[in-house]
Amino acid sequence: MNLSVSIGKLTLQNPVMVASGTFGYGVEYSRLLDLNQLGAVVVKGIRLGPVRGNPTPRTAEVTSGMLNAIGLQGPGVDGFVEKYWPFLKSLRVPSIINIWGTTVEEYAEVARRFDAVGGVGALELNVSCPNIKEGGAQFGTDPKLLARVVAACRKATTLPLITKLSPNVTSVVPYALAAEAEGSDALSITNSFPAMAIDIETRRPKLANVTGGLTGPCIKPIAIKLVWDARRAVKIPIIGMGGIQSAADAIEFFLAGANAVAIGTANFYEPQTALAVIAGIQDYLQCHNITDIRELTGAVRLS
Amino acid sequence: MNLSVSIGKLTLQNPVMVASGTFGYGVEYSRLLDLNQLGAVVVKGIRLGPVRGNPTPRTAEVTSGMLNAIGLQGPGVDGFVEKYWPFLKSLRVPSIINIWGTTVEEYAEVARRFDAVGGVGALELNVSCPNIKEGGAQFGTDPKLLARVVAACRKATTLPLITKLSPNVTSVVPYALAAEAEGSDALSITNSFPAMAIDIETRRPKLANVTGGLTGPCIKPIAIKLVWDARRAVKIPIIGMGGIQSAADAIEFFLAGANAVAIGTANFYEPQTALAVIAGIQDYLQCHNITDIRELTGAVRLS
Amino acid sequence: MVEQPVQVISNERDTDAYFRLVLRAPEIARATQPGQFLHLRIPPLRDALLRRPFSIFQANGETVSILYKTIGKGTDMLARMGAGEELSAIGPLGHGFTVPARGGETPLLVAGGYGMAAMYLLAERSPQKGIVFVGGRRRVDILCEAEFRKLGWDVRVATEDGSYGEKGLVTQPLLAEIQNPKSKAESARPAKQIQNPKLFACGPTPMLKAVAKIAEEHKLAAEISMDEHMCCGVGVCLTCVIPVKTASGWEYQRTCTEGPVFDSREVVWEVAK
Amino acid sequence: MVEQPVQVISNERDTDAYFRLVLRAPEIARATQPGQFLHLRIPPLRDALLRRPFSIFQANGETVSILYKTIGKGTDMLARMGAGEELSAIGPLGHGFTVPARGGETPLLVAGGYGMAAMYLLAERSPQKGIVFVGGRRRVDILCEAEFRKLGWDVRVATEDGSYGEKGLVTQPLLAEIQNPKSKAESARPAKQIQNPKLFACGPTPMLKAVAKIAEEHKLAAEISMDEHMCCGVGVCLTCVIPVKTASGWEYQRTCTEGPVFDSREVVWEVAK
Ligand SMILES: Cc1cc2nc3c(=O)[nH]c(=O)nc-3n(C[C@H](O)[C@H](O)[C@H](O)COP(=O)(O)OP(=O)(O)OC[C@H]3O[C@@H](n4cnc5c(N)ncnc54)[C@H](O)[C@@H]3O)c2cc1C
Ligand SMILES: Cc1cc2nc3c(=O)[nH]c(=O)nc-3n(C[C@H](O)[C@H](O)[C@H](O)COP(=O)(O)OP(=O)(O)OC[C@H]3O[C@@H](n4cnc5c(N)ncnc54)[C@H](O)[C@@H]3O)c2cc1C
Ligand SMILES: Cc1cc2nc3c(=O)[nH]c(=O)nc-3n(C[C@H](O)[C@H](O)[C@H](O)COP(=O)(O)O)c2cc1C
Ligand SMILES: Cc1cc2nc3c(=O)[nH]c(=O)nc-3n(C[C@H](O)[C@H](O)[C@H](O)COP(=O)(O)O)c2cc1C
Ligand code: FES
Ligand code: FES
Repeated sequence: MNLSVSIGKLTLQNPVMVASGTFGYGVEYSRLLDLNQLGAVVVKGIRLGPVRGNPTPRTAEVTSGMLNAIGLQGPGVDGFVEKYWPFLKSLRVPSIINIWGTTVEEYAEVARRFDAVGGVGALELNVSCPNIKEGGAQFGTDPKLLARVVAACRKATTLPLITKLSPNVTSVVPYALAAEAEGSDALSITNSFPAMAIDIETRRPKLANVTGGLTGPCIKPIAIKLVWDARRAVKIPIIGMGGIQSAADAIEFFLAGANAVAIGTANFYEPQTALAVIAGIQDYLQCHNITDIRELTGAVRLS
Repeated sequence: MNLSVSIGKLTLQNPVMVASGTFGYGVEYSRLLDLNQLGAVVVKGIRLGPVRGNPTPRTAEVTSGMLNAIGLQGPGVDGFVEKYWPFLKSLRVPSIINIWGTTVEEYAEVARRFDAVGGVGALELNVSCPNIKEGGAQFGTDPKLLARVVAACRKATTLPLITKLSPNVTSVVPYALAAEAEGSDALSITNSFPAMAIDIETRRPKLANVTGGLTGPCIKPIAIKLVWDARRAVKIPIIGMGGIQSAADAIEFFLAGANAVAIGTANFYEPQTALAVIAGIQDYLQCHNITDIRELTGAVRLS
Repeated sequence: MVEQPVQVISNERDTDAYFRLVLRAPEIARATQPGQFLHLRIPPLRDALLRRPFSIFQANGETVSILYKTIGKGTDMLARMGAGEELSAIGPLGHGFTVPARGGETPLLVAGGYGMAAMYLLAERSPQKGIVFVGGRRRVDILCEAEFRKLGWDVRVATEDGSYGEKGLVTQPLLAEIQNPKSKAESARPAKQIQNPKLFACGPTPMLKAVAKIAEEHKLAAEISMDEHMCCGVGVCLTCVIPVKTASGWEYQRTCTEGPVFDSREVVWEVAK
Repeated sequence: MVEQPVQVISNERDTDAYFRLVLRAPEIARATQPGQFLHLRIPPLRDALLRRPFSIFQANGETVSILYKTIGKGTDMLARMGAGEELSAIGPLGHGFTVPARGGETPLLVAGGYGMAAMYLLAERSPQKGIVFVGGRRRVDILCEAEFRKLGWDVRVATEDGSYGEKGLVTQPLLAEIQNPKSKAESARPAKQIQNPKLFACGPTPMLKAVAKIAEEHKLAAEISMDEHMCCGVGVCLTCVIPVKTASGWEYQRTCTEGPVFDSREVVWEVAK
């Protein structure tokens, strides 16, 4: 049974990753599960310098999901390389670095810096974080700006590039096409949805940042549709995510058109989810006499 | 305690309606609850002629919500007036007619016809149904087209006009502004979200229409954000909806900026929801010493 | 039709994956007609919001019962509920079977799997006794045979794997009976001579389609209960529609209100799934 | 730190809205240090996905227990769970209290409401006995006083409504004791002479802030356990941060990993909520 999939020149032993921002820098979960069984570890978003992040409360529970407005707290490139890279480098599975900036130049510069680090599996361009004032989502909701970010990063690195698209658009297709045209090796679909919750007793927003990003099982049907839309538009691999908590959820993403998947919010409540999803995918393939996971991609039946 | 609110020249005894497409033509639920206690009844979308609708399956259950692709099955203006209007006219609470068309002219014509019917409470322009090929959402995802539809209907009728916005846009603000500028008396926010689900055993989409609209508690945080965004842009009343199943949910919409609310999907699983929400709002106002529901609109605390 | 909280009186396994749930629901019990259904909300599901429809199997005084098969999260959760727990029920819903009149047509009931549940009240309330043809995949899919016999009905069983009764589809013994009354009677006592038969069917759509075809070919009336996916159960959402003939062609009609029981000749089978 | 299914051994009401839940969790029990916490998944919540953090109240052999207050959907659901039911637990988590050394500082424990839960193991394992100052709104908010007395600790109670112990905030008797040892001892037996006191506190943030201020003014060390909203509980999501001093200013640090126990002097109270 073949479970391995490729993202540009990067080959993954299996198609199940953990999503940026939901798995820290890997080390935190290493006592609860064997990271070397994952397809890849995607780390929390990093920009050039350190970022303090938003005031608290930063997350809130909502029906079948959660809101977050962390504000991309992080150590910056140097801090990351110093504190977290030695551990990540020691893993047998690739690490994918989620990067962002407030200007096209900053994105390119971060990409360049990680190109030089050596051993990085791929870069994931976060052009879709709804929780920061500058940068993030603004690049993900204007196809021209998106094209410029991808083009600049493409020039700055030979690492595989993954563009993480925003769900907050009328159609994901122009964005998927722009990323593909500018040399992105793959797409990640999707990031969190702009959303809000209010405590009716205090009358305050449940997040200090007022609004935040919605993730978890509640968004899965929207994410599946986005993957399905993008799949018919582009040829490059798609990493599907949004509410996956079981192998069945992951398989739904494959059928819609994903080549790989990432587990996000579910890590918080069931840290073993990614491993359970890998095992469950194997069972499903076996039960259905499928020898290669790649046969599932886009295999939804329409007639 | 004042619960009454106004939508243009229409006054509602209380701010709790039932959403279009989730309450049929009123008569169906009349054996289960006293419709005269509602703020208003909003009927299923109607175009000029009869509409057969989509093949089945038309709905599917998803986590904390559902998908639908009914395809606006309906009797057309004449069929509606003949079969359902006598009952609706006999109610003491206003009926709001949800209308649509495949051209600007058809929207205007339907509006004109209902102007002539006599006794209609208001018209709600559905420019946001994701489940039909022509018409519906295309008018709701292009601010210029939206402006034309609203302007044409404004000319065609003196009835209060409510524009029901699509959630499937990067920012709801230009749409809210366009509707207000062209004379819409109020906004309904929000309709269902384009989404999809696949049965992993049959590999078929769970809806015959492949994609459909996501509704129910799962979308509430996105809907709250849309209301909050629109509230800061326009002065006209907003009817908030999306996943309301309790008075607490409704109050969250008021705090975010709604002047009234509508119960949708919850009718299907708890037909008494609207009445429970009205009672719960009264309790809340009493507990918090608020004498007028209008004080709640937009009263989220930000400092 | 009412919506009300109802208490579980008992909930017991019948065979294999089938359970019988008895609920205290006096108002619903009183109003129930054969072929009508209940729409149940199963509160512990929480993130699965919608109600589930079930034929009313029996209705006696204060109670109604359903006979259900566990096939997914709702029915699995239902099977875990115990006496005293509460559900919310809407019912009785839908347009049921026409109860045969004394001395009129002889009812031939055809049921597949849990389709038997929709048939019991019809058999119980029909002054005219007849034959029940019951089919299923395996022996465990043949439900409440004894109860129908107790009502004095002739029961003919077919299983696809031949583990019980005749091997094959339930429509085989039905067809045999229609073509040649008595010929395949598996029961020991002689079958009544079938006078002017009328078919009543409930089961999976392919079975209903086959019954409709037999009815058409033999110019018999057939009332069939359609098992369509439902959402509201009361006619407002337009989920549960099937194509029904009209003067000018066909239109979608609601299984939950115009049905679930339709005259088989009204259904446009080429369009129906 | 492990993640594992844990069985409910007992779950009983303590006072009013407070319950004690005993779980079978040998590995967690063995590893627990005072001030650490459990992160519990409550499966029947279903549409409320996230785990809930609770201080480990007691840890004995095979079992750990928590002392919790029902304040919302998770704790309400927890209160309905019975012996034999399963939860999923991650623990022990976080950086706990420094257990006082024999002959060293005298521990003064300050707890508000369920803050008492975080204190028991500290008192139990501290070779040096001291005083527990416990506060709450009403008498029912004063928890496990007897258990602390049984450990040989002096317990001083304050309630805001004066229904039990001293009327007022818990920091009043604390302050009085620090300023003038013995003066306000409500207990009959004479209070020990306080040598070189060190504060340990757990409770609502305003209380911790007041304790930190007292510590600062009296140049005492204070370890405080912060009650921050949490999500992952293991350091990956960055939900639970508080502002902590650094060489060049301050940064957000994680309550679930760098805390929940911090040195009160490290916290930037002007920024903390
Ligand atoms: C009028 C009517 C009467 C019914 N009477 C009975 C009865 O007496 N006894 C009984 O056991 N069942 C009856 N059913 C079917 C019953 O409603 C479903 O089995 C139930 O809703 C399944 O719920 P679930 O949550 O367990 O399944 P889900 O988890 O919702 O679904 C599990 C799987 O079953 C499929 N499924 C769901 N509903 C149906 C359906 N109606 N038909 C076929 N496949 C379905 C789903 O697509 C999915 O693949 C009746 C249905 C109708 C419309
Ligand atoms: C390290 C740590 C240790 C804890 N130890 C204990 C303990 O020993 N005993 C105990 O009873 N509780 C303890 N708590 C608090 C406990 O985690 C919350 O009470 C619980 O998560 C509430 O869950 P719920 O689903 O009942 O409330 P929800 O329904 O989620 O929320 C109900 C209301 O309570 C508020 N709320 C939720 N969590 C908190 C919180 N942590 N602090 C203040 N308000 C909150 C919400 O904003 C909301 O208004 C601890 C918290 C932390 C961070
Ligand atoms: C707390 C939190 C932090 C996140 N941080 C990032 C981030 O730094 N960069 C990024 O691209 N996505 C980030 N995401 C988005 C996730 O990677 C993922 O796209 C999203 O959560 C959808 O998947 P899920 O529903 O499985 O969680 C974050 C999500 C959460 C919940
Ligand atoms: C089955 C179904 C049919 C609907 N039909 C219509 C319609 O005809 N016209 C319309 O404007 N909205 C329609 N809607 C959208 C609802 O009116 C409402 O905007 C949406 O369901 C969000 O609210 P909810 O989450 O409370 O259901 C429909 C929704 C559902 C679930
Ligand atoms: S199930 Fe809603 S109309 Fe029949
Ligand atoms: S709760 Fe996630 S980092 Fe602390």
